[in-house]
Parts: sequence; C-alpha cells; structure tokens
Amino acid sequence: MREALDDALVVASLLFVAAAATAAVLTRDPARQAVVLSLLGLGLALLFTVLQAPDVALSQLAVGSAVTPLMILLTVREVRRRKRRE
Amino acid sequence: MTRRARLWVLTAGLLGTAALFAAACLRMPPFGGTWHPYGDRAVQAALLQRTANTVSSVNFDQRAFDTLGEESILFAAVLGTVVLLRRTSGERRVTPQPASVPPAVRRYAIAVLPLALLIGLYVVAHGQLSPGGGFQGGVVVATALHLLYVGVDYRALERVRPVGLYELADGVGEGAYVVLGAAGLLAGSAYLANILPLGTFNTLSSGGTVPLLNAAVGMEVASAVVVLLARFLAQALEIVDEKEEGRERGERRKRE
Amino acid sequence: MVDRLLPLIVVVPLLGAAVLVGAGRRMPRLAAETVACACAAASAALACAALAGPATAVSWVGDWRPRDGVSVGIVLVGDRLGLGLAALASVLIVAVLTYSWRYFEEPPRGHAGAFPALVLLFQAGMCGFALTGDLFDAFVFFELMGVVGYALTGYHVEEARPVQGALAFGFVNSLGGYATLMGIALLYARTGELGMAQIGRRLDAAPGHDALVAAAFVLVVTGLLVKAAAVPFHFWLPDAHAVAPTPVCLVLSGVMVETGVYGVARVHATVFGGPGGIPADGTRRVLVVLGVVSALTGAVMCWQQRHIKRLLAFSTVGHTGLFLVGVGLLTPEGLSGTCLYVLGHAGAKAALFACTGILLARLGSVDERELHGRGRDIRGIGLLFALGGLALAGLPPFGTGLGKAVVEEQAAWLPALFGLVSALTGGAALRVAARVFLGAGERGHDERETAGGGEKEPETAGGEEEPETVGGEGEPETAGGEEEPETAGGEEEPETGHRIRLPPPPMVSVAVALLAGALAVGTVPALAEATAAASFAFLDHAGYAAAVLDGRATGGQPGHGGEWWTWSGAVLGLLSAALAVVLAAAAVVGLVPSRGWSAPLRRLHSGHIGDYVAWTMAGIGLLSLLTLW
Amino acid sequence: MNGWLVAAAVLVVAGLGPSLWGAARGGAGRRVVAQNAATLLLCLVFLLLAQGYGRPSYVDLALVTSVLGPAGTLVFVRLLGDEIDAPPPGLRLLTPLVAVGTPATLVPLCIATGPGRALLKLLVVGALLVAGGLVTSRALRHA
Amino acid sequence: MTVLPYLVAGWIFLAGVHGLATSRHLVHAVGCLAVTQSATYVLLLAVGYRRGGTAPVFSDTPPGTPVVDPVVQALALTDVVVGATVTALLLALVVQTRKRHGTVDPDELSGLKG
Repeated sequence: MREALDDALVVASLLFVAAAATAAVLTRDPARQAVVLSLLGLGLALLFTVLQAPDVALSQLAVGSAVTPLMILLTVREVRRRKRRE
Repeated sequence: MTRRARLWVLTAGLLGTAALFAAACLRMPPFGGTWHPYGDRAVQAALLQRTANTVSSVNFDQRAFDTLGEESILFAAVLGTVVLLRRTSGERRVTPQPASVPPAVRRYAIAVLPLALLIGLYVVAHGQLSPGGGFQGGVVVATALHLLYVGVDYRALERVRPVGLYELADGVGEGAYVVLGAAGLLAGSAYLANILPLGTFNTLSSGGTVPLLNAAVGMEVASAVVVLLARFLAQALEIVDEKEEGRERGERRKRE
Repeated sequence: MVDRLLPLIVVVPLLGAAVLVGAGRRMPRLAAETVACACAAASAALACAALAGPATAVSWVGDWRPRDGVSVGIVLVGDRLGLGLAALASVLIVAVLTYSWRYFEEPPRGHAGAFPALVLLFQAGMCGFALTGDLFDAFVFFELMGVVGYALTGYHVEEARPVQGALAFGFVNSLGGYATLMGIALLYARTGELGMAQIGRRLDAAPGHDALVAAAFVLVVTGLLVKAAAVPFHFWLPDAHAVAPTPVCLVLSGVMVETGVYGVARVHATVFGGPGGIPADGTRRVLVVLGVVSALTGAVMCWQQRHIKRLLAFSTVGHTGLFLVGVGLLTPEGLSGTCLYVLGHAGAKAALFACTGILLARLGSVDERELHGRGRDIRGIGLLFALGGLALAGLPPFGTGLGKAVVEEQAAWLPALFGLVSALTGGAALRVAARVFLGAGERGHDERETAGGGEKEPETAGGEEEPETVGGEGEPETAGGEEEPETAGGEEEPETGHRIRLPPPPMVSVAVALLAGALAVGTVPALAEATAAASFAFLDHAGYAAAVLDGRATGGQPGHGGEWWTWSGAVLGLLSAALAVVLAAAAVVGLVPSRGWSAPLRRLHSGHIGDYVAWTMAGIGLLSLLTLW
Repeated sequence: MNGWLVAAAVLVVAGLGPSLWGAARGGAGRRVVAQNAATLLLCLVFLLLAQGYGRPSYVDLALVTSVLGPAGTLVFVRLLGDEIDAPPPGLRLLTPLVAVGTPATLVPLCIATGPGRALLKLLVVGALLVAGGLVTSRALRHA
Repeated sequence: MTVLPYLVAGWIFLAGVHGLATSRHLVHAVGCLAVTQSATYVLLLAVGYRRGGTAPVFSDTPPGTPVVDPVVQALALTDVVVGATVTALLLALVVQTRKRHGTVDPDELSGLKG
C-alpha cells in the first residue's frame, strides 16, 4: 500500500515535470517563460523530494526559485530597454 | 539553411535519438531496483567517517575532487561573467531611479532579511547532518541579501554589498578549498584526505574536514552569487550607452 | 611520491586563479602576469617530472584506495598519454601567457588578473580531463573547460563577432556535455559504477552488447566529438576560433580540440573496449567515417577562406578528422602515429596563430585579400608562417610529417586521404604567406570575376586602405540569403590597443619556439619510442584496469621499438608538401577554378545556432546508425 | 494507509496541476499569481511529505521554500511590473488559499508533532507562509 | 512504471532540444537549454531510486534503514551547479549580443558565415 502511494506520488510529479518542461519550451516570450521555468524548478524540487533526494531538491529550490528568474528577467529588461529606445 | 530544411534535419535527428533512447530504456534495470553497489559502499564509508548526511560525505569526502571541479566551474563562470559584463568604453554609469515599493512589501523585506540569512547559515552549518550544505545555504544567503533590491531599493542593496569584498571572499573560498585539500598532502596522506579527528556521529563537529570544506564552499557560493547578480543588476540598471543616452537627452529637450 | 603529487598538476593553476581573483583589484598587472606564469610553469614542470617517473602513476584522491577492486573515491591516472596531454596543455598555456605578456591593451580597470586567471582555469580543466580516471569527474572538467572557453572566446565584448562565436560555442558544447551526462547515467544504471576501469570490468562481467550499451556509447561520445569538432558537430569551432583573442586560439586549436579526440580514445580503451562493450568494428566504423568526412570538409572549407583565423580554424577541423581516423584504426601504431601528429600539429598550428596575431597587431586586419603585400617588411614572420604551412602539409622532418607517415602505413587508402588534406590545408596557409608577405599574385578580385554573373560577392573591406575606418562600426560585410556566404577578416580590431611597430620579442620567440617544438617531435627518436610504448599500454583494456584497481603496474612493453621515418613515409611527406606548394602557387597565379561549386557546403556554415543544434541531433542519429549498423 | 501522503498527493494533483495550467497560459499577471500559489502549495506539500515519510529533516525544504517562494514572486512583480494587469485575474483566490490552506495543513501537523523544537520550526514556517502570502498578494494588487 | 521515469527524462531532453533549435529569441533558447539539462537530473535520480528506500541522511533515521543511492544525488548536485553557471554565462553573452548586434533573434545574427 505504502509503495503504491509512493509510486503514485512519483508518477504525479513526473507528469507535472514533463508538462512543465513542455510548457516552458512552448512559451516563446522569455519573460513569461521565466515564470514557467520557475514552476518547472518547483516541480523538479517536488520530484526530487519524492525520489528521496532532499539535498538536490534544496539546491534546485535555491537556484530555481529566485536567482535564475532574477538573472533571466534582468537580461530581458536590459534587452527590452534597448529595444524601446530605438 | 532555410527554416524548413532545419526542421527536417532536426526532426530526423530527434527521431533517431528518440529511437535510440527508447531502446536503451527497455534494457534499463527496472525503476526502483535494489541493486546499487556504489551507493551501498558510499553509505558504509560515510558511516565509518561519522558523517550523518551521506550525500555530504560523498560530496566533500569521497568524491571531494568533483566538488573542487564544481566550485571551480562556479568560480570560472563568475569570473567570466564579470569579464563579459564589464563596462566597456563608450558606456557610462548612471544612478538608477529609486523605485516605489508598497510599504507592506518594504516592511516584509526588512523583517524577513535577517531570518532568511539565519536560515541560510543554518543550512550551511548543518550540511553534514541534515539535507543541505554549502551550496544550498550559500545561495539562500545571497538571495536573502537581494530581498533588499526586490523589496526596498537598489541603493539599499548597494549599501550592504561592497562588491570588491565579495570578490575577495569568492577567491578566498576557492583558495581555502584548494589549501584544505593540500593539508592532506602535508599530513602525509593523499590530496583532499580527511585527516582531522572524526568527532561524534550526528553532531555539528563530526565528519573531520567535511564541515570545513562545506564552510569554504558556502562562503564561495554566497559571494559568487552576489558578484554574479551584481553584474547583471549593474547592466540592467546602471550602465548606459553614451550614444544612446545622448540621443535620448536630445529627444527630451526637443519635447520640452 | 609522484603518485601523491598528481592532483597538484590540476590544483596549482586553480590556486593561482584564486589568488589572482582574490587580490585582483590591488594587484599591478606585472605581478598578476608573473603569478600566472609561475603557476602554469609549476604545473607544467610537475607534469613533465611525472612523465619522467615510473610507468603509470595512480593517485586516489582523498586516499580512498580500492578494496577488492572497488573504491568509493576518484582516481587520477597518470599514464604516459594522459600525462603527455597534460604536459602539452600546460606548455602551451605557458606559451600563451608569455605571448600575451602585455599583449592586450590595458585590461578592464580593476580586473588586471582576470585574463590570466581564466587561462589558468582553462589549464586546470584540460589537465583534470586528461588525468582523471573517473567518468563523471571527466564530465566535470569537461564543463570547466567549456565554461572558461566560452568566456575567453567572448573576451572582446566590444566587438560583434566574438559574442556571437562564444554563444554558438556555449550552446553546442553545453548540449554535447548534457548528452554525455545522459550517457554516463545510462552506464551507471547498467554497471552501478563511475570509475572508468570499474565500469569496464562490470561491462565485461556480462558480455553481450545491447541497445543500452550502444546508447550509452553514442551519448558519451557525442559530447566528446562536439569538443573534437567532428562533422557534423563541428560548426561551433570556426565561429569560435575565428573570433577568440589570438592567444586563446593557440590553446583552443592546439590542444583543446585534441582533448576531445583523447577523450574518445580514453573512453573506448577503458570502458567500451572489452568484450562487454562495443564491438571493435562498430567503434572503428564510427570514428573512421566521421574522421574522413571531417577531414575532407575541413580541408575544403579551409581552402575557401580569406579570414586567416577562420582558415586556420577549418584546418584544425581537417586535421582533427585525420586524428580521428588514426585513433579509429584501433591499432597501437595508429594511435602512436596520431600522438606524434597531435604534438607536431600543436606546435605548427599554434605558431601559425601566433604569426597571425602579430599580423593583426601590426596591420589591424586578418583578411587575406586586404593584407595583400602589406607584410613585405616583416618577411621574418612570413618565413615562420610559411614554415608553419609546410609543417601542416607534412614536410619531413616536422613532427606532423612523422605522425602522418606512421599512420599512413596502416592501410593502403590512407596516404591519399592524408596527402590530400595536408596539401589543401598546408597549401591554404602557403597561399596566405605568398599573398601577404610577398605580395604575389593579384589582389584577389580574380575569383569574383570568375564566379559567374549570378552570384554577387558583397565586399567592402577589400578596397579600404585603412582598416580602422571600417573597424567596429561597419556592418559585417556578409549578407544573408542566397548570396555568397563568406566571412571576411577586415573589421577586426587590433588586440594590442594600438598598432605595434615592430613585432615584440616575446611574440616572435613564442612562434619560433613552437615551430622548433614541432620540428623536435620529428627529429628526436626517443620521443617516438616513448609514444609507441605509451600507445601500446593505452590500448590495453585489462592492463589499465589492473594498474588502477589492483595496483599491478604495467611497464612499457618490450619489443616495441617505435616507428621511425621510412623512405616511403618521407617521400609521401615530400609529395604532399610539394602538392601544397603547387596548389598555393596555382591559387596565387589564378589557375584554381571558381569557388562557386563549394557554395552549398559553405552555406551550411550559417552561423545560426538553431542549425547547429539540429545538426548535432542529426549527428547523434548518425552515430547510432553507424554503431548499430 | 498514510493519510499525510494521501493529502500530499491530493494537493499535488488538485493544487499544483491547476497552478501549472494557470502559469502556462494567459497574461503575465495571471501567470505570476499561479506561480505564487504554486510556491505556497509546494511548501504545504513538503510539510505533509516530511510527516508522511517520518523524516523531520525534510521540514528544512519547507522552511527554505517559505522564504524563497515569496522572494521569487517579488522578483517577478518587481521586474514584470508594467506587464502585470492590475488586478491580475485569479488574485482573489490567493488570499483564501493562504488563509484556509495554511492553517488547515499546519494545525493537524502541529498536533501530530507535539511540543518541542520541531513545533517551533513548523510555527515559523506557518508564520512565514502567511506573511509572505499576504505581502505578495498586496504587491500584485499594486503592481 | 518500470520505465516511465526514464522515458520522461528522454522526453524532456528532446523537448528542450526542439525548443532550442526552433527558438526565435536567445533568452528563450537559454531557457530551453536549462530544460534540456533538467532531463539529466531526472535521469540520474531515477537511476538511483530504490523502492521503499528513504533519503541517505542518518540524522533522524537509524543507520541500517534501506536508503536510495547517495552517489547519484551528489552527481545531481554538481549538475545543478553546472546548469546555473552555464545559464548565467550564456545570459551574459546574450546581453552583449543585444548591444553589439542590435537583435536577439538567431535568424538575424549574420556575422559569421561560410
């Protein structure tokens, strides 16, 4: 019973991650993609936790929840700032 | 190539790769199996080294050389970003305009900042005991500082962030890892050997050199992320092209 | 004792880089460059000392020695070939640091140590990759090499092209690295091990090859072949090498690309070479087919270039193809010939790049047509350049000639391929030398006229006398669409900040020393003997595992005296050199047919990242077909 | 039967799934709202998993999420400011989610944990979640 | 269930590559590369999973409990760091591309041909 439950959690998170990855690829606008990537990061953290890898989940959370979106959005802002001026 | 040709080449490649990978998956050991020879040995070794978190033992003791490489990658990437995002000739620094942030957000940021720093340091310090370690905690610490940017103002962040000091800490962290490894050689053992007393299982001082290497990594990561983000922030907020700036000023004057 | 010190070859440059960054803001430029040189030289000395030591140095990092043939640690294996590569890389790094001594214009304020620190990290990456005996550790150092490589390639951010070249480099290499990691994960699933020797033993314990091992092989090799720039994974290389700062090109072309070939050979020998791995026929087919295609593509594209650095980059693609063929024969003689070839090529190619750097510093251009006749007053450099070209063509007694001759003896069809590729690449370099330093032939408008009416070649830089007026601001002169795809070299900025009057002594002496090294490889019999013994040991699948895991040292095998010049080899070398001279002369007097026929091939090199990624995936598909057949 | 894990699975399927749907389509504002909801839900899932697996050390994950989740949302609000349509659709759902979801998860957990350091950690997480949820929805409204 | 995680990893890899090759915006391409890399995490951890095992952290569980493979976790950790650094470096290059080329559309970058 417990194993079936574990499997169900694993399958649910796997499908979530696969869906988030697909959505991230299909979101062509980089700023909006950053939001989806952030959700992909959260999904990965969940998947790692149900795969009993809290260490990896923690580093994925640390990197994916604020630092990567910040870098992407700052880049997007820089790119757009110049576009607007022209 | 035209877009259509590229799509054809890509599709052929993707199909080939998919077929190969799918065939490989069918020959993989079933998911969740019990046969993990290296993993079992690593667990035994970690217990012998009195390190409660086996992952930390693998990272900072058994496969510490990997982590040295990993830290060097981070170090190199930060150095590379600093070089690539430098202010070039023809670019000028300006003082960014202060942002307006709702007071509730400001209060939240200032209140949570010390707590977040504490959590980050806690994650670093308990690396050899519970999930976490230098990398994870270091990133949390660096993120915590940037609460000042998202919640308060860029200038508030600048006040707690003398970039030169963080660059120094970045170098010191990387250097400390290298030197701690060399201590093993000096003690007559191998490079990166765990030569310190192992301490009591499941306490903060257990694991010999593991907590020290962990702390070195934490220091490097925290300062590396701060330096990295500093470059991106400077590009997005501070650095402007003189030509573009001149054009803009001209337009403004015309309007006035 | 040597065993224990092995990690220091990797670690000393890392420490140097940490010092340079930590103290960077306060350090004067002279001190920074001295520290860097000292660290690089110390590491080079260590590698050479280890080469002089016992047969195979094995160092378990953290003292995690194996028990019953298994360990939990990472091993560094200093066998002859690995140490040789580490030594070559370190020596080239020292050459680069000497060459760039005060070469760049004032470094960005507060970052005096940044460039030397990056170079040191690059050295650490290459040495770690050469020495490690652990598959995942190899991936880590592969990535370190990559990350530093992207940053160094894009170092001149003030210009448009370096940024684009670095991006292509970054995307394609990272993708290749991730493919490698997928392959490593598959191998881990099958064998439960990460050490190369341990994986090899586990695979052999259950012989019989299946799709899983094949997929792991294909994926692991993909990343390495991307680094080795084998067709169709090679597109990033000309883009990156043409735009990287010239001192960096010395290392990129001279040794980094070759580490990819080395990685393929290492992985084959230790992991997949046994009964449980990939059948030798499969590996041979993969490497020889890709090698031949790369060699021909590189040679043809090299001949078509006018941007001198891009020309040299394509010649690297061609020669790497030859290396892949040599390694792919899977014989000790083929391997040892390739080693000599790599050594000779590193000297010759690096010397050519060094000369090109002097051209750029003095004349502000690397465009063959634009520089026509403008190198007349530095004929000394021209002589060096021509010698480098002849070395590429395989002229005896250069090391390239010896290596080429040794490999060619392995099969009857090889002399034709090797001769053609050497002659084309060497001939292209000689053509440049004749046009630039002697002012021979027309200024280069002939080809456009013979190209026929339909194709118009957009060309603006050709008529400009002063390149600075075009430099920087001018749009890249290549138009898209159906026009002639071409990259000219006119709008490069001199990297020295101002034009130099006389070639500075460090730059010239580095070029001379590199050529002398290439010559020494072909004239010192001891080197060839050592290489032959090393290659024999390198391919010993079981012997490697025994040396690493059981501590049973494998000495140099007796009875392998090593290959040396034969009459036929020397004649073939002379022939290809003569052919190169003839080709160059024909090109200078305008006897070479129009370049229209190669336009489709040149159009494939589109500079488009999406194209490169698509080709990389197609390459994985091709590799699977060749492996499984 | 492990009720905690069942609850976690339900939250994943019925909570995180719809958040992804919300984040993958529509305007920037709606996406950020969905992202914020996802961090909140994920934090609760972590708490339930820690209890369900019987591993108190997994609570650290929730602790980190409760700090970094709102920080991430604030990053989006700060840098996407002009793209977010005020008030973004779906924002109304956020406050009830925080107000109901957090106590509904935390109270049973606290009861199961009993007094001690672990309880203190849970309470800190809860406080951070509530504060973060309220502040981010305020920030989104004024974006 | 016995192969699903591996297939999901393969799917993510291919989806990321597809996005990378067809991208019209370099920042989007960097994001797709990050997606591609997440396939490697998934594959590594799936390979190391053991049914009924728990995390190899013995601070709150007695030694001797069946645990999942710690080695792949260490590898995945390294991999996460590599991913973040590569993203940062490529984004830095994208910023400069925008400045020097005036575009971030790969179709419009035409400095290097032939």
